[in-house]
Amino acid sequence: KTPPAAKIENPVIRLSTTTSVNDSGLLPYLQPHFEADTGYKIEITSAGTGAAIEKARTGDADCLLVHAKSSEEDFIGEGFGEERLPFMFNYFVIVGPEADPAGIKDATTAAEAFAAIANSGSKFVSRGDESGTHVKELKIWEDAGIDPTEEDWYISVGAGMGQTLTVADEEMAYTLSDKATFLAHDDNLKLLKEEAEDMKNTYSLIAITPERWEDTNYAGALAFIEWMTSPKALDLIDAYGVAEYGEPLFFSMR
Amino acid sequence: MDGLIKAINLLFGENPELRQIIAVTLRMSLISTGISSLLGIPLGALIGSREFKGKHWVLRVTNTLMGLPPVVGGLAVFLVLSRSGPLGTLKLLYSVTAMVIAQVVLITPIMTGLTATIISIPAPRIRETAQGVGISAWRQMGLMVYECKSQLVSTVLVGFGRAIAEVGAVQIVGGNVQYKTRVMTTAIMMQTNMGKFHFAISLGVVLLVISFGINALVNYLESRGKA
Amino acid sequence: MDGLIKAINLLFGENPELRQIIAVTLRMSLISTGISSLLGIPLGALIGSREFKGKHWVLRVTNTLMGLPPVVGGLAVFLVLSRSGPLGTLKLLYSVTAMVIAQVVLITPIMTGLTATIISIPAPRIRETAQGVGISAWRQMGLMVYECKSQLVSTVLVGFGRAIAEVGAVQIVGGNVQYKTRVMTTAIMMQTNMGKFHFAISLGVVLLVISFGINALVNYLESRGKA
Amino acid sequence: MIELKDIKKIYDARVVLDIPHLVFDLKKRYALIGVNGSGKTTLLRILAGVLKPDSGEVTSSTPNNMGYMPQSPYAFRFSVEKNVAIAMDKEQVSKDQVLEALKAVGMDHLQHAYGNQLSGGETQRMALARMIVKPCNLLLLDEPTASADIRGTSQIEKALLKYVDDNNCTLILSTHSPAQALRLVDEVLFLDEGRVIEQGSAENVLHHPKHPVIQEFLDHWKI
Amino acid sequence: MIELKDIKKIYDARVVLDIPHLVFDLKKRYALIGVNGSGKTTLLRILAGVLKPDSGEVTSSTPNNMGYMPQSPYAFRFSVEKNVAIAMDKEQVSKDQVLEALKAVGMDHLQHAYGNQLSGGETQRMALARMIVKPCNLLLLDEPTASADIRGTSQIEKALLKYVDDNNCTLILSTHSPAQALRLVDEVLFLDEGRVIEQGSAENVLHHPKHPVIQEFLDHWKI
Ligand SMILES: Nc1ncnc2c1ncn2[C@@H]1O[C@H](COP(=O)(O)OP(=O)(O)OP(=O)(O)O)[C@@H](O)[C@H]1O
Ligand SMILES: Nc1ncnc2c1ncn2[C@@H]1O[C@H](COP(=O)(O)OP(=O)(O)OP(=O)(O)O)[C@@H](O)[C@H]1O
Ligand SMILES: [Mg+2]
Ligand SMILES: [Mg+2]
Repeated sequence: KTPPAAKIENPVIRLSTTTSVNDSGLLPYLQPHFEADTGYKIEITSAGTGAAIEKARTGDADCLLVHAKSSEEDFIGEGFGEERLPFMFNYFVIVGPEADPAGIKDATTAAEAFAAIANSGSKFVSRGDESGTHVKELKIWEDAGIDPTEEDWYISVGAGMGQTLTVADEEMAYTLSDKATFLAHDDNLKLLKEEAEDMKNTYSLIAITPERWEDTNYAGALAFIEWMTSPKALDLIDAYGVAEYGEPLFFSMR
Repeated sequence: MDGLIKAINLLFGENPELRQIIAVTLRMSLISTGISSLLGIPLGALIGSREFKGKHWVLRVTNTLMGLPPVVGGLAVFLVLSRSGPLGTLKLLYSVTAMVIAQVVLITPIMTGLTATIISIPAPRIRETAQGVGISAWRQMGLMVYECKSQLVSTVLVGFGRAIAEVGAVQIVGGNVQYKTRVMTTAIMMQTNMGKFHFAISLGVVLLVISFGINALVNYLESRGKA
Repeated sequence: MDGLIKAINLLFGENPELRQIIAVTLRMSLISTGISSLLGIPLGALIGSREFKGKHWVLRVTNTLMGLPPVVGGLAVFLVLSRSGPLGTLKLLYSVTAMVIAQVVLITPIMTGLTATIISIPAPRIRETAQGVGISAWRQMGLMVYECKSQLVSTVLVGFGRAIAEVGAVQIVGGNVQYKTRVMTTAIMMQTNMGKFHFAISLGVVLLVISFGINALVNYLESRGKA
Repeated sequence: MIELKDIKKIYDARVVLDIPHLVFDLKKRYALIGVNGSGKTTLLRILAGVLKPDSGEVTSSTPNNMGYMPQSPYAFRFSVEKNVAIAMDKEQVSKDQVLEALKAVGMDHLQHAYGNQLSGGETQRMALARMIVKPCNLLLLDEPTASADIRGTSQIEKALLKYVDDNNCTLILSTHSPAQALRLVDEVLFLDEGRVIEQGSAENVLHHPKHPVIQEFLDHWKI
Repeated sequence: MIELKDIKKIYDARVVLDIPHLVFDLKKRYALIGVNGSGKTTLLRILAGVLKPDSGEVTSSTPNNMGYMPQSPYAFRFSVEKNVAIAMDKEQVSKDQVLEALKAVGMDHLQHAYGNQLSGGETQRMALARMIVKPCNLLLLDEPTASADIRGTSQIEKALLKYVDDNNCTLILSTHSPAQALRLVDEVLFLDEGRVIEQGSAENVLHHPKHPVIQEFLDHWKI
């Protein structure tokens, strides 16, 4: 089934992605399958969502895998990418200390949970880095009709998800996280609120347009996207994490 | 360019946050450089000024600790200060104090090693003369430090450079908490992660300018001190 | 403890990845230390060995650059090597070469500054004697470097320590690509981000052991060289 | 009495000092004479305890309050006054004493100069002032007037004799001037290749040496 | 002819050298004499070009191939041989020449020793070998025999005279020994507080000085 490597002009695909997909182990798990199936080699660099997209802007990526809809649309609007292809999702979750001092377990929506946190004056750690997660968090505060930014229980850390979870753990505070990073992260925090539709976190693939940098590996990017959206890859995604966490970390979109 | 103008606007404009960040940065760097110097210079002078068995090994360990990865040093301090750590009850994590502690852990070996290296150059001659008039080993050490004053000032500036430029440890134990423990480097890191590369570089330039100012000031004070 | 056992298992067990990471780490640190030494020591000797107008300012700038935040240096190298940068066509980003370039940018000022500081101690006496027999300024510089050999070896070890311990710049320009540019510090950072602190620390201990080994080796070679 | 037994110092397989047995009596004055490299400095350094012999030991019948001036004394980057005062304990320092010591070696006019900016002879004189500013009972001086001018040498010799008398002090110095040895000391030890080849009164060793090596050496003694 | 005009050197408002006019004739031998701190080293350093005067200038009628030995010459951490050879250009270095120079100052037995481990006198001799290993037409020596023993002094003086003769070289040295000046040089310059207070034949200045300061100074000239 392996296509002859000779047919591939440029076998190296540079994938720029966010820490959540990489640190959760999903990509390292998929990588060997992809490489074996297609004969391509994939070089994964992960960074904050902003940096991951920026690296695609500077021409240092062939393909993008991120989860920040509006930034992605801007990116494509500016003519850097071809098309945004949502292919998997998971959920944001609200995590916090086991004791749950704000009692958010009883809340029915995320906004309600946030309001409970604000009312109880419990600490809340915000990523504060304009990432997809941060944008989502701000949206929930807005829905709850609360502006927490000046409150002293509101800790804005300007950091990645992993570090934010660490701070929340230490401060016995609440935070909003994507589920994959939370499950992969070692800490004492408890998953307290898991919502359905309004806490959905969608990941998309974008092939970088070859128009700007002639050596952009467009064919490779398309091959990667094609493979990632193939039934085989989607099955692999749905299976990932079940063995370790008892549930999948990501859900494929078919 | 654009980023630099933005940074300068931040610095001198309405937004007081950059000024606040610079204040925390300076507080942290100056205090940790001070403490590291107070620990590292005497320790380095002790090692550099004397001949003793196992000196080679002490120097090797010091040299190795000079290459302690900031992240590892930061993590170690984190684990000590964390809620479940031995000093967890002090609740120092995510404070400027915690950052100072981490910096002291990282910089002290540097001050120690460089001081030992420098002091070892004039040490034999000073020792012979000083011992000849019955000066105690402790006072000898003091004299050696005095004689290497201007070189040790450079060493202190090296320490300060490390303190102000370090990000790994400071991020872990300080947490980059807005209005509290956010310093120049963690702010730069944040901008970088947000993909605002040029703005990050501009903040870096601001940091270098501050660094240069401190250097020039210290050099000026030192040259005045020479009379 | 658990983490350490895990790290040792990784190191000596079936999994060859840690060994591969260590190989990349050593390659990167040794090459960049070598290049920085070749640039920084002569430059520092040049500055330290002579008296010239504006020397003070040169020293201040060098001192300031010693405190260049790695993230900033890394970003600058990133922007130069990136596809949209002036050297984009070389396609060096996310390679060991790129990491070496970033390290050289960061370490060379350190080597330069420390060398200048050290050389300045014996310089006046050597200069007077050497000038008296008509030795050119260039050969004088060489003689000064020779005389400070063992101190400069320490300086090189300081540079190596920085190279092997640095993470910010290396992460940005190397990208922490598995099997390619992942080094000890970026691996440690990754573990830290996942909250696997003890494993991260254990990797740090492994790194320190390597660092110590290199130190001991260099010291051994140097003491043998003295005869 | 200071006694040396089986003292040996070896550098790279070369024996530079080899003293099976040697005794210095208390309150006597000794000069070490010998060609360059004969071991004078090495012997003084071992007596001063700043150098460890490879074998043998130095014993002393009484506790020594020792002063030792190396061949190239170190001058600190502070005032001449302070350079002299470092020899004294902090509490003892008396400006008058320091000035007196400086006067004795003809350096009082430079009391405020920086130690590290002195001329060669000035440095040596300052170092001598450092030695005589406080009492001691064993004074070891390595070529104390090698860089001094002839007037300075007279002055220093006078000061030294006075100091040794005042303090009832044992003096051991090295010198390249037989004339100086005759002026200053009771006994001369002639060193050759690390060995004391003759010891006796200054008069005997320098005017009537038994050893042909010394005879040949003294042939070079000109005005 | 080497001519000094209006040379002044001032440290912290203290004039340590003040020479309105001074001429050294070519191929003549000069000694600088004076008490410690009178400015001998300062004058030599200015002549050697290693120190800039605060005013005035030194001019030379012919291009100088100059050699200057400081009062405390530096000894490098490599062999005595190599220490001497550094004076020569890489291509010129000849083992025989080096060994000859070392022999001339009585240091050939230490050719393989480390320069930085020598005794005081040995260091000075090595430095002298470094000066005479290659030709020059202006030789400036700062107290070249201050640390040498009396036999070594004879040997060095002989070697120096031979070298100066062989090379037709102008010699300017400083010394604390009037006797040495009489043995080595044609003219003596007596320095006092930075001024040349008398200049003339060695015989005249040292045996029949006009200046009372010199008279008083020479009173201390003993054997
Ligand atoms: N860098 C300096 N700063 C201040 N004073 C200095 C400096 N160098 C020399 N001096 C002073 O200048 C004077 C002349 O010094 P110089 O070395 O020329 O004396 P000299 O005649 O060679 O003495 P000596 O016989 O002791 O070698 C001395 O009093 C000395 O203290
Ligand atoms: N650290 C050392 N390593 C090797 N050789 C040494 C060392 N120190 C001294 N020597 C040698 O030991 C011998 C005796 O040295 P010492 O300094 O005692 O001589 P000295 O009699 O004081 O000579 P001088 O009259 O020149 O001062 C010399 O030949 C010297 O080269
Ligand atoms: Mg000696
Ligand atoms: Mg002099």
